Amino acid sequence: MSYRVGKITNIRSPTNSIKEYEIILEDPIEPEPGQFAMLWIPRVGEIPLSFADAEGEYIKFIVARVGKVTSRMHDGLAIDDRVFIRGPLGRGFRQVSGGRVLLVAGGYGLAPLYFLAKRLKADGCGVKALLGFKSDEDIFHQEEFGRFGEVEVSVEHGLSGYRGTVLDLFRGMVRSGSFDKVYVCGKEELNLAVSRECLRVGVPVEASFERIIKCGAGICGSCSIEPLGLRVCKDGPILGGEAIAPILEADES
Amino acid sequence: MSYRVGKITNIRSPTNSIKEYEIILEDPIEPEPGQFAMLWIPRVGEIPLSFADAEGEYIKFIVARVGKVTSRMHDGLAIDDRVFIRGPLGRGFRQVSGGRVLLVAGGYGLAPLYFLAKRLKADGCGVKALLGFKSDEDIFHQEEFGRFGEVEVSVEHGLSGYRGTVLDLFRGMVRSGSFDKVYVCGKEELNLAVSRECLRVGVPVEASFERIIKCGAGICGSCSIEPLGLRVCKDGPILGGEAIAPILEADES
Amino acid sequence: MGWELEGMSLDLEVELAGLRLRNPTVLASGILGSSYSLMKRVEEAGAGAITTKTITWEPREGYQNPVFVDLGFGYLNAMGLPNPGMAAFKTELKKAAENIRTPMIASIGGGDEGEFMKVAEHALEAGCDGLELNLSCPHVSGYGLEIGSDLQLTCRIIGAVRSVSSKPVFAKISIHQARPDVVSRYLGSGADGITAINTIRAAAISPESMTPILSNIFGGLSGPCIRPITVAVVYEIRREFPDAPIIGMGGVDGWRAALELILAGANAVGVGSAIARRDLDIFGEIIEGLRRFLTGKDFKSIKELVGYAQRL
Amino acid sequence: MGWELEGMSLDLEVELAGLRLRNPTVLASGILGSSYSLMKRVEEAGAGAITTKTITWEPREGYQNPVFVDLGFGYLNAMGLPNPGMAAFKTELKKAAENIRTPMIASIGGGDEGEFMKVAEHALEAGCDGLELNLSCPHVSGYGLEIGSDLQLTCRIIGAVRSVSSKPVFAKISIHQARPDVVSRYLGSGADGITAINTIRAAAISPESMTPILSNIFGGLSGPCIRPITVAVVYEIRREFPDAPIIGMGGVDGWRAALELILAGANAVGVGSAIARRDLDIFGEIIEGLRRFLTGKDFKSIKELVGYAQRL
Ligand SMILES: Cc1cc2nc3c(=O)[nH]c(=O)nc-3n(C[C@H](O)[C@H](O)[C@H](O)COP(=O)(O)OP(=O)(O)OC[C@H]3O[C@@H](n4cnc5c(N)ncnc54)[C@H](O)[C@@H]3O)c2cc1C
Ligand SMILES: Cc1cc2nc3c(=O)[nH]c(=O)nc-3n(C[C@H](O)[C@H](O)[C@H](O)COP(=O)(O)OP(=O)(O)OC[C@H]3O[C@@H](n4cnc5c(N)ncnc54)[C@H](O)[C@@H]3O)c2cc1C
Ligand SMILES: Cc1cc2nc3c(=O)[nH]c(=O)nc-3n(C[C@H](O)[C@H](O)[C@H](O)COP(=O)(O)O)c2cc1C
Ligand SMILES: Cc1cc2nc3c(=O)[nH]c(=O)nc-3n(C[C@H](O)[C@H](O)[C@H](O)COP(=O)(O)O)c2cc1C
Ligand code: FES
Ligand code: FES
Repeated sequence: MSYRVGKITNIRSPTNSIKEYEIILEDPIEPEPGQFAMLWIPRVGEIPLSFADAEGEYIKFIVARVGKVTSRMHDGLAIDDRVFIRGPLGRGFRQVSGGRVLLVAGGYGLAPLYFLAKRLKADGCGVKALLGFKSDEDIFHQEEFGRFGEVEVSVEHGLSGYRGTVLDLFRGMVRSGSFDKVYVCGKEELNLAVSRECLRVGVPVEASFERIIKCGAGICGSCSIEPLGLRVCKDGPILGGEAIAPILEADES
Repeated sequence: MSYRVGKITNIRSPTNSIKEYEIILEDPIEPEPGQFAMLWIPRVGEIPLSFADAEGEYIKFIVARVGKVTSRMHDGLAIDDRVFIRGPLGRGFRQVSGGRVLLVAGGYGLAPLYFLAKRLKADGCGVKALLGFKSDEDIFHQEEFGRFGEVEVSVEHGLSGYRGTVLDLFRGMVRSGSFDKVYVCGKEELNLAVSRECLRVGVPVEASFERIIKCGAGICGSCSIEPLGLRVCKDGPILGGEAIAPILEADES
Repeated sequence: MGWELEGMSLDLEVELAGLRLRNPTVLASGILGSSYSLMKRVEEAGAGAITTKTITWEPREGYQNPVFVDLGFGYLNAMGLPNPGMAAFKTELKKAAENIRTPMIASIGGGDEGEFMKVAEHALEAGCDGLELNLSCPHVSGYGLEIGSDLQLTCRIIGAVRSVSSKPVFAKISIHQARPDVVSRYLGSGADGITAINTIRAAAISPESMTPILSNIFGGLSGPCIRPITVAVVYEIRREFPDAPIIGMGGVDGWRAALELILAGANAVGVGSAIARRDLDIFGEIIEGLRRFLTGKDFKSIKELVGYAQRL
Repeated sequence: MGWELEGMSLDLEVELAGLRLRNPTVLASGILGSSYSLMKRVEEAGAGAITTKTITWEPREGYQNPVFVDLGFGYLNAMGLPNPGMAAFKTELKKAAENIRTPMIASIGGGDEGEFMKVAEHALEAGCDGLELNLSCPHVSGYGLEIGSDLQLTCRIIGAVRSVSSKPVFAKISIHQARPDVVSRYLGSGADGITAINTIRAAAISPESMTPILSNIFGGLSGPCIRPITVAVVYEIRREFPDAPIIGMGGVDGWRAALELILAGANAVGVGSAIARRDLDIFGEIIEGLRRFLTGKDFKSIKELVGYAQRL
């Protein structure tokens, strides 16, 4: 069948605008960090969500309240409710094994990076995560990342951690030259800025991109990123430096 | 795909009206003795044929010249020609292991029994085969059966072997009581007469039936045997004593 | 009838244009419905109703082999409406009417109004419980869809058969007749219910032989691959005609597929070519599956599910 | 044009209503044909021609998700003809016309004759090499098949577009228009060729949610499961119209499927939803497979195979 049925086993609300959903599927799946699923809520809609964790039948999503479907999820979903997913879709992060790795997350962009951190740690990497939030109340998942390595938090308005954007925090850090790879997931500006910096200093980088996902199968063209026509749902959502460079060029021109 | 493609590797003409085709398929199949295939000759037609042998990609058919398709096969097919088959179809013989077994063949009915004899011998049965033919020139496969056990041949008009029908030959033999199972394949009258005898003396029996095969999938109803609506292509072609008894009853009434 | 059929239980029972079915499964026309003995086996397998092979007035040989192709996702067939003709078929119908308690629907074929009428009258005489007019077989010249493509002729035929029939009359349609305006005319002309859909005109060519596979070249596509089409057709007819009795068929290969058609709006579901893979056990599997579903969801009767997917 | 496209070789080259294709593969409308960059990738993957997403005059949002269901044997979609409208699309068309050497066919959508005309004129201005009139999309109200169901209107539209077009005009039909009488009228009205077929109206209901899956309820069925239907349609059009340029599409998922449509009578074959499973590599696979087949069978040109299965 087209959708797998999952049952919600746990819901947490770490902040006002974020909910975490733990789900048990009927069959195990094997997503890679960076891959995503289309989550269908019958009579409501279907949206793309990155796997924030996965192990056998168990999967986790971290969902920010943004608009119609995410609000209905936040307000309406309860434990034992069923959800429908298709996936895993897209190409995940290409993982390094060993070495020092820097993760840069903007807001709910930490979702795929959490899953990635877990895997990287298991593969023997030294993980450092930079989590950027707007303000103190938005901070979440700091301790969870702590299990896999170092964590630093930035807030734009507030008292916790670094005061400023995660981009500023990152800039100070990457020049140290001690990272073998950088992974970033956040707003497009963050992805591009971090990638530009990495390309400049010569550190391999991968970023997770977003576009409107419709078919999720690489055929409708909805999720294309200019100028090369890379499809977020098939060629992405994770793109590496070589694929990002032309986007940066187009961005600058 | 619907058909497997096979290539004819050898053709023999043991008699004027019989040809044997050795065929190599692209992939191995695992028919049981008694099962059949639908053989399609493009632009000519499609007919049911019992597997006369099978081993991996190799299969053999023994084909009597009867009408349109079989004549076109006899006259037109050559080595290296391609044929198309679907199958194995139907239910094969339920094999006994060990014990003494009697095979009764009428004409080309020996095809599935040859394949069966080979298997029975491998399973440690003592095999005796009765092969019935019209006349001396029709005799074939006598030596081949000899490899798997005893063989006796009957001809209605001629000098070789037993003089009479294979049914008469069989009648004399089954009363000896020394067979644990009887398998028969020939014209319907032979099948029924042999089965009737076996049911009377209490020897388990199986017979191979023929009807017009169209779909070969058990849905069109073309191959139904009265009175129970048993489909040759799905419930048969091999039927056992319990299934044959009602046919005998209907036959008598 | 004073007795109960085995397997009759209130939860799965459905009513279909006056026929009472012990469960919503119906043997599709052309599948094993060509003799009393086969129909009896289908009843024993659990079917809620049985449709005969399409019967014509004269005997028909049907086409030469190959007549059937298993495509994996579905089936292609061009049998050519083989049947022994009404005179010979009548014997089978009579035996069936006497010995089979499951409602028996006779499928009527005809090349003109007169043939439809004659065959229908004899089928009724033989004791069938309903009639289905084959207006949709896509690969027999002069029959089926060739009749069904002429709206006026079709409506005349429906009206004429309706006027002589004491039993419900179903119009069996193809994808091409599955339009509200056409269905409305059929119902208006006297059809008591709609059977949807027949196979879809199709063909297969073997790249190896570079020839068509079916001797008739054109056949009808059935099986799982046409189910999404059936679902749309049934959904739309149910939406436009809330009370029309509908036998949905096309692609039912188990209880989930049967349920899909019921949720779309079918009162009963036909089971056809899936028997090639599942054999007669499929009836039991559908019945058990539907019953489990009802129980699990706390529905009292399968009737509550008819068209359920249309609720908003 | 004085240069040769890469991959141009005589064996696979086909001519299609005056267009010269390096091979018979054509990107189907609605698949990745919505921007210059995507079309460029398709050219690089080897396509012999590229059809754009259907373009309407005004921008269209399309339907809400879910819009796509993978059924295993095929796909269901109800995108709702999303496109940025002619004004915005024109920029992409112009870039494509400048930088893409593979023939580009603009798919034209319209709710009336006027819209078809306007969009066609602008597409021609932008430099496309051919036009395809979408007369067959089965799930957008006021467009596609709703226009195509009105034979007179459709013929008027074909005639009008023909009269302003210096480039070949293809009429894209559904299963419902795949009748000799209708096709004959289309060709008579000025269509230079036929694209067959569009998706077939269909729906899917989830037993678990007991709701339709697509937000629009109805969508179009594509993929391998409709191939036998496409084969029959193409075979019949080729038989009736020996010289009509035909782009066959529906269910092409590899070289064998492409060959099946060519043997049935297609001059070129569309590749659509199979890209979901095979991605753009499918073009190379088809091209390689056809070339191997030609060589193995000692044919000189793929043109010899067009309609080959009809020889008796
Ligand atoms: C590959 C991928 C992975 C994602 N992973 C996560 C995740 O793990 N957690 C999370 O909270 N969010 C994730 N998102 C974003 C999430 O899909 C959107 O927030 C969601 O679709 C918004 O739906 P809505 O109905 O609530 O908002 P809407 O009411 O539809 O719109 C609100 C805003 O969101 C934008 N938007 C709408 N649909 C999409 C879409 N399909 N893709 C991108 N942007 C959209 C709109 O342009 C609008 O500005 C991911 C997006 C992508 C493409
Ligand atoms: C399960 C099964 C296994 C068979 N195995 C063999 C075998 O191993 N070797 C062999 O030589 N023959 C076998 N046959 C019989 C063979 O299928 C027929 O001889 C063949 O179909 C005749 O085809 P034709 O076109 O040459 O004859 P036709 O011109 O079609 O007809 C000649 C005669 O054969 C009868 N006949 C036609 N088609 C069939 C059919 N499909 N089934 C039964 N009778 C038919 C006709 O009624 C007619 O009397 C088998 C039949 C069945 C049902
Ligand atoms: C072998 C075969 C024979 C058929 N014969 C008839 C027929 O005689 N009359 C008829 O109305 N439909 C006939 N049909 C169509 C079926 O009744 C049914 O409408 C169609 O197969 C779709 O259902 P399915 O997908 O469950 O098979 C036939 C179908 C098959 C596969
Ligand atoms: C996602 C999707 C979008 C489509 N959009 C269009 C369209 O805009 N215009 C059109 O004429 N056909 C459209 N089609 C139909 C295809 O062009 C093609 O006719 C159909 O999918 C059958 O081919 P296939 O089986 O190779 O996919 C679309 C099909 C799909 C799957
Ligand atoms: S969402 Fe359709 S191509 Fe990516
Ligand atoms: S040949 Fe069709 S049921 Fe046996």
